[in-house]
Amino acid sequence: MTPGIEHFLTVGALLFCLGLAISLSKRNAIGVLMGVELMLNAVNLTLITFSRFAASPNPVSGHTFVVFILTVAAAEAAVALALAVAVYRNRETIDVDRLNLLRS
Amino acid sequence: MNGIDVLGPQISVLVAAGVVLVADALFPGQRRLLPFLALAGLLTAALWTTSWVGRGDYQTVFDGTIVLDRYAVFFQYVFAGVTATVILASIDWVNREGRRQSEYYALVLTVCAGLMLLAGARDLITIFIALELSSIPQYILAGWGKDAKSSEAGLKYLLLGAVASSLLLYGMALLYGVTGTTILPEIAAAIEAGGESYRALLVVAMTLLIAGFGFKMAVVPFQMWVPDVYQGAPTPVAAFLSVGSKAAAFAVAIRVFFEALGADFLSSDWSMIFAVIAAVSMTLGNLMAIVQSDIKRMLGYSSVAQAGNFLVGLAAISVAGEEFILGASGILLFVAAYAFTNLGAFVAVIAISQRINSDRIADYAGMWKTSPFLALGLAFCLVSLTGIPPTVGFWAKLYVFNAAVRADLVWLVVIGVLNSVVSAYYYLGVVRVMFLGEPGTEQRFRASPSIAVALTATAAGVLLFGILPMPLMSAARDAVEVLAR
Amino acid sequence: MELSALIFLPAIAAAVILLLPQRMEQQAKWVAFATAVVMFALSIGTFFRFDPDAPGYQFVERRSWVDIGAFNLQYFVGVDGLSLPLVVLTTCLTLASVLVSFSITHRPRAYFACLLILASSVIGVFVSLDLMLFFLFWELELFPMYLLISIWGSGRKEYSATKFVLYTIAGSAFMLVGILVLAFAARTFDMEQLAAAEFRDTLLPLGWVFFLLFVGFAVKLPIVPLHTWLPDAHSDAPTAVSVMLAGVLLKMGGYGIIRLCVTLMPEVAHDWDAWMAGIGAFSVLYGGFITLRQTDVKRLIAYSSVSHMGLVLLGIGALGATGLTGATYQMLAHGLITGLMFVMIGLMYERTHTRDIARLGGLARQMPLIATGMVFAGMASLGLPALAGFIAEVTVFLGAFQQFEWAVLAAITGVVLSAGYILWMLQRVVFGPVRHEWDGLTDQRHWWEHAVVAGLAGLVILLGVYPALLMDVIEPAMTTLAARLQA
Amino acid sequence: MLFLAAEPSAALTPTIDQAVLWAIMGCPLAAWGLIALYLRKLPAIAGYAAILGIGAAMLLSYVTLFNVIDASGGVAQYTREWFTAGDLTVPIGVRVDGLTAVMLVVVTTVAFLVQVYSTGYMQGDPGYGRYFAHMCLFTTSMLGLVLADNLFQMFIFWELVGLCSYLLIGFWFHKPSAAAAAKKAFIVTRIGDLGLLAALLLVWTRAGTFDVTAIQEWAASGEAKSALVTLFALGLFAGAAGKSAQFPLHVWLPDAMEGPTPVSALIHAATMVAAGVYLVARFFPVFEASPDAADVVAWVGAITAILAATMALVQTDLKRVLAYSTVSQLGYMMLSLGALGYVAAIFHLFTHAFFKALLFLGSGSVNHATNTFDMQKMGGLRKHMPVTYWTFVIGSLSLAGIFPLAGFWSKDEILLDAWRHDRALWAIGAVVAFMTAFYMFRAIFLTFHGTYRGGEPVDHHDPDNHFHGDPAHPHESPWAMKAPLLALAIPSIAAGWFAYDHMFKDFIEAALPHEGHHGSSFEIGIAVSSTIIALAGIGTAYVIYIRRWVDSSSIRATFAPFALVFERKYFLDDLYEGLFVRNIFYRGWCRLLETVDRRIVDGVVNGIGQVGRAASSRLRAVQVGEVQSYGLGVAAGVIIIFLAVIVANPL
Amino acid sequence: MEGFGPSLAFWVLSALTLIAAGGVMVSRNLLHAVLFLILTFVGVAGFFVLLSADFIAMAQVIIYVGAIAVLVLFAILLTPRSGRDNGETRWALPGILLAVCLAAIFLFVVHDTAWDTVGDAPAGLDARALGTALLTTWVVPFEIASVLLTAALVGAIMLTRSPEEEAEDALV
Repeated sequence: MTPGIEHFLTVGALLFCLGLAISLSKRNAIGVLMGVELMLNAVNLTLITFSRFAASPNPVSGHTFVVFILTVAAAEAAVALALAVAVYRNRETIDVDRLNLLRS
Repeated sequence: MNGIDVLGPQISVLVAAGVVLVADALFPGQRRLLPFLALAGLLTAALWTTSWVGRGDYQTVFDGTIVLDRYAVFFQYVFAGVTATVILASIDWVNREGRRQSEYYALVLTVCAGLMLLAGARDLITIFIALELSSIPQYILAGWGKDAKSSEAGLKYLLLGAVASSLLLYGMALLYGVTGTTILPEIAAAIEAGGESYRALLVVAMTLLIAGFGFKMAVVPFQMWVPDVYQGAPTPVAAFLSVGSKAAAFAVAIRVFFEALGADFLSSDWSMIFAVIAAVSMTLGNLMAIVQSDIKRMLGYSSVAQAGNFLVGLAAISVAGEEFILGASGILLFVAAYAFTNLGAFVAVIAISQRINSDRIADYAGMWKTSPFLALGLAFCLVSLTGIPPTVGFWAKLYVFNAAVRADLVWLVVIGVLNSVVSAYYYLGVVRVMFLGEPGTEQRFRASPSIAVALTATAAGVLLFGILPMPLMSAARDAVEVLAR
Repeated sequence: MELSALIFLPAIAAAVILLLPQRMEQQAKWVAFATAVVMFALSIGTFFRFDPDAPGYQFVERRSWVDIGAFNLQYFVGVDGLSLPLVVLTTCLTLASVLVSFSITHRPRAYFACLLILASSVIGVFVSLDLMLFFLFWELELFPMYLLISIWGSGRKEYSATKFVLYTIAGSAFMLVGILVLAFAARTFDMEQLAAAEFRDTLLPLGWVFFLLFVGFAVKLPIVPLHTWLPDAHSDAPTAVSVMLAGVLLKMGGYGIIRLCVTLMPEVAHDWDAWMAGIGAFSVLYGGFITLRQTDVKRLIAYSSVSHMGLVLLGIGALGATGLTGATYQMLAHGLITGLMFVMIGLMYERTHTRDIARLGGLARQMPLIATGMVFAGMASLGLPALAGFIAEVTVFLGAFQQFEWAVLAAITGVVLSAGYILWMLQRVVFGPVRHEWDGLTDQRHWWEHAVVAGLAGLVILLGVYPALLMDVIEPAMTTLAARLQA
Repeated sequence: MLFLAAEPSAALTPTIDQAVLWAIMGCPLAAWGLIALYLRKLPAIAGYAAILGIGAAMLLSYVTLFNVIDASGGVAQYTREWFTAGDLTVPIGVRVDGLTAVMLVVVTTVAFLVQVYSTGYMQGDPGYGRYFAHMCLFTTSMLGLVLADNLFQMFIFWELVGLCSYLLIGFWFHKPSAAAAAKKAFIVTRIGDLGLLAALLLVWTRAGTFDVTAIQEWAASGEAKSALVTLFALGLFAGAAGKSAQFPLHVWLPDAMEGPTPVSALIHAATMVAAGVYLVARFFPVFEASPDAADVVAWVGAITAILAATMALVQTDLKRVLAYSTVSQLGYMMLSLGALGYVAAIFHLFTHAFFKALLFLGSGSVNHATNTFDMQKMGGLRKHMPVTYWTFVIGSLSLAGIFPLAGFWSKDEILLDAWRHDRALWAIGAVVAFMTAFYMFRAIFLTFHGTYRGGEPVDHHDPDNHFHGDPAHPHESPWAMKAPLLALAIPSIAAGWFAYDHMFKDFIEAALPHEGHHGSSFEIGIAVSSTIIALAGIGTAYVIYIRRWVDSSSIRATFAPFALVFERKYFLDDLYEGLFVRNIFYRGWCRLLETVDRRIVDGVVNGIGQVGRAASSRLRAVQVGEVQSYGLGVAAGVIIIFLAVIVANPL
Repeated sequence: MEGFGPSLAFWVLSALTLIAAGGVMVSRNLLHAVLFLILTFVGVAGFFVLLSADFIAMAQVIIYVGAIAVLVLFAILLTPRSGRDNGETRWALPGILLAVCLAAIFLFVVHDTAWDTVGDAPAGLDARALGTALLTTWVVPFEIASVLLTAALVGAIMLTRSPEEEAEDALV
């Protein structure tokens, strides 16, 4: 079977939802972050798929978008890990289900 | 008109951020001047913005990805003002906290630049990057405090924010896939040309966009981070969050939903979604605010409820023409009013909380006796949040409700006004504690000059525009008229 | 200019008072007094320069205020035969309130400032001819009231103040929706244009709009079952605030019903007239019965206000010139009488520090002047002829009897009930064996106390024996309105 | 006015100037103002001011009377507009005719004499100034009531006399019984006033006027439905019954004796209580037009007369005997009006005012000497107080209807009218006449005959007691008190000698719009029989209380159930106050409503607040502080929104 | 995308990527999860190549595998005592259910939509075109991205400074 746009999109969607599932279920903050990275990857895959397949006046914008997402992902990861370290310094854990100082 | 000119305000703010960083390194002894450098950058941005006012009112640059119109101008003023107030309100806190100051101010300015860029962004990529430019420094700022609560707030905010922006991105990707472009008017054109057959996909994309923006707006059900982050983050940062990113989210939402997703078969959907979310946000936000004992949490829930009021306007803009103008200008008016009011409240809270070392509402007892100025300012802002004249909050609510009535959303207005009653209960509860409670200590204290300036400015705005709302209203209306064309 | 002066003078005076230095704190009352005197004089002057027979509004000031496309508000004020007497009532009671507050020493600056802002907003409500301006002043009154009750009150003052505010906001929430729908249908907030407009295709059925507005005003009036804020607010408010509350704030409700509900939506008013009359009569009786059970002097008078305000609604329900005139007159009469009553109770409370009827008794011996005043106020309150209340009551009855015989017959039994509770109260508070507990207390003695009591009592008598003074002003306006209603 | 033009037979119109008529009201009013404002603290002058004011009114009243007599009882009316409200126009004016003139004279004369008396009786009372002020105000109101030319104005003064009655009954307000009696009087009469108010509303709505003449004409013309007229008449009568203490609203009057005795003499014997009779007489054509209403009036009057008389039989308090006697006599007058004996009723009102005032003042004089009204503590006062004794006897004889005293003539006319109208009414009237004679002379014998039983010792610890003198050694009252007694004795004897048929009757009848035979002339059979009945009553009293052929206590024992019923006032007070007002109304109905108000009406509102807080607390549980749960919210939101859109607007 | 080669590549890459992502989900050890994550990144990079986005594939490898994964590793190492446990919270089940629902929705719309596709890779999708786009139309985002990275860097440094360094600051 020749893979078409649906196939790539399906992989993207599944990857996205896997990432979402991971970020919703993992206890460790770094695990959650991994889920987020997977979601961003899925978005990237989707964008590149569209760039490749969709009839578009300006197909390069999908690629551009991906470049920025990559950048932002890096920045986000850096900040996330820095925050994780900061939390760890205070609490000696980065398990998000134990981060519940703030609650009503 | 070249790009540099159009982006002058953002550039000057970013330059100020750089200057602050460098100045700190070069002249470590002159730290007390840093905030004023930052303010100078904001002033430059504001002046630059002003320089456009006389000139044309609609310019697109960079192949249509960025637009300069009065809408952007309006928000740039708002963001400059908000940032300036936050900086003024931060001075004491930053001095006390003892951390490096230049970075703090630089990050605040970066956020401001991101917000300003959002106001003019008209392209999904630019919107995304501007949104992140304002968000990522905010995550850092939320975790800026040295205590565990602040770090926790920062991490929570970041993780949820990342999930939300992933959802937003996926929605944008789908939108791009259907239309083949990222530029808003082109998206609209593509949808007009035959988008109805893609309705399912568009609805999914729209839903994801609502989730992404809804997170920033802090509306139900994307609001749950709000109270935790407000409570944990340093109070000046919470103030910034409550006003800045919320306003920006609405600024961009009006553009995206009206300019890109304005097709009839979509607008009827999203306006109903916004209406329902508005009703739920107001109700839940207010209900949950009632029992809060921490003033920052209370303000957090109240900001959820207020976001519901903004959304009333957003629900009313589905039809082009006068309805759109009323609804959108209502949101803008509300943004400005809310900026004055909520910032004023937060400034007072910053000053009081630092002094009494507590955020508990019960500890605000007798504030009227220990610090009449702060108590009066806070009370006045709370009255404005309730929507009682002569405050700007009254006009904002009135205007938005008026727009909703004209959009045939009477049921939403009924819910909205009834929610005002609930909100009066807890806002006035704070006033009651401050004015009637017996203070723990009889010792009077005064606000620092910077706080005094910030509070006076915001409270004066609340009062002045409460009596003469006309300039603000016409500014808001002028701002949205360009979109309606 | 007169009307603007009446609105803004107290506001400016309030600002001046707030800016007084600490050491001149006790002088605040003099500023307030001077302001109140000037206001009173100004309103009296306006009253006598008013031409009752000229059609339309007089002393009109109209300038654009907010003009944004379809959101078009004006600063539009003016008076007619309905509002002018109420304005005079307000200034008069403001003066009385300032005078009875002369002994306030706790934060006098804030107190008098609040009082003046309250007066300013109430006058604003009465003279506004733009719906939004009306609504603005309506809401504006809340904050000073809240502070006045919650800071200078007694008892469960915070609860009462909050209850007052929440009730009013809830009512005005309904009102706001109604106003917006109406204004949208007519594309204006201008009451003159609204009155001339024909409402077709409103967003809500016009009957619902009427109901929304009515609820807002009924809370203020107050009408059973929306009345329970009143006893609490009254019993815990300081004297002057009780005077203002009973004297003028309740009247905002009646005024609103006439000015908005009835004037703007005559057809709906016709559909609902029997309900209004019925509810009015019911309020009269219900209030009367419950008043009989009260053991707190102020709560007693508060519930009696519920009963008396029912008459206003009964008169309005008749939708005739006589009934409407009677209702207006009843508002004025009740304002003066209940104002006087609260002044007397306040003077008594200031001395005895109790409002519990069981603890009082025989005060006529220790405080003959206060007792006389209370008996006078009580007699006026139970509708004794030759006093203002009687004229009002009878006019209302006469106006409504033609259409709603049974409602009126029910309501007149309220006359007996009012005699019952007033006399019961007088018997236990003023008369009866002397209680030596109160032996050391002084009678009314300060000049301001004398002035307030004599002034209000004089007005009550004046309106009772020379009703034409006000009737001639009210009646042409009401006749015009009634003619519109019949059309 | 309109009517007068259409009736040439009453061509003569009194020429009296309206300023005089207003001045009649104005003089006592001026006295009141003077006393209330300036003379409260100057008792000596206050009394004289009152005497002066009322005296002037009295003189003017006589002037008016003679003027009206000159005009053969024609009607003069001066009306102007008072205020208008829409369709409603309320007039204000004065009207003078025969009825008015007679009433004016009665009121001012009695009032004047009572003021004179009061200067002696009230000597030393701390409320001396207040007393005269109230009295002046009362006189003003009463005169205003009499002079009023329209129902609205009448209603005003009607209520004002009620106020004065209230203030004067409660004059010694420190006595709980006085305060309670005042309240009772006001409320009970107000219940009657409801009827009057309803009648006022009815007549304005249906006839469109308040004017007395116009209403008389309206009722007589037959243009209104008779049921309407009956309703109107009954409304009027309800008001009259309240004021004139007719059954079942009579319960306030005996209690009203808590007031100072001159007050009882003026208000609760001579004037105010007669206002009800005056009102019914004023609107006599209305009752003529409605036989049903007239029958009600007659029978209520009859029942009142006999009930009150039976209660008077067993009283031991001198003043209460007089009070019940007053109720009984008022019933008599109502009986007469109901039997269409218009002139007789007014004539009896006229004579009764004098002798009943005389009797009350006499009882006050006794009290002045003995510090009590309890007849069981008196006796033998004839020797000590001859003037009081003899005037009291004159009054009693007149009341009993002994020829040729005033009461004989008027009572006789009433019995005659009753005889002609309905024999049952006459029979009741006769029984009452017997009882009247009996209880009056029982009172005289107990009070003035036999031996003195010591009076009531003075309680010197009571600061409110101002009794001076020694009850153990009673003495005659001062001249200020004796003179009015003597003065009142004259009309008590002679007031009946006006040539009834030729003068009083025509004069009074001229006040009605239609000439007619309202009342009848003397008839010897009735006169003789009634005299015999009265003498029998006196004789019975003599036999029991002087000769003591029968022991009074054994009579009481024989008729114990009756005596109990009489003494307990037919249990009406217990029924009204104890059962109805206190238990059913106050503790039942009002309490129920109050509970509803507090628990339900207010409770719902507070409940909403509590529900809000409870909901808030529940919702708080959602916010657990764990970031994943927040993320779940976001994801769930996306799904819900999508599904909602799809469901609401299917693809 | 004709031919057997690309089809085979697609299916292999799909299997690799999704299984690797599943591995992130099920790994109990955080370090194993990182390794699976890197594998996923590589798989996605393969997709990019398959979709004629060579430059992006390279960037993906450099940034994700080279930078982000390394960052994650550092973070894990910097938080030694928090354990290497990659377990689930008590919210795992509802989270997974919601993700499944969302996946169902996405798959539904992806397959429901009648895509308007082109057969061959459109022209001008090379690195040059990308560079031109980045420096003309999207030059602002491009510049902003650098600012963003700088800000993130500054922030990250500030947040991770040790208390001793903080104390030094206070002295200056």
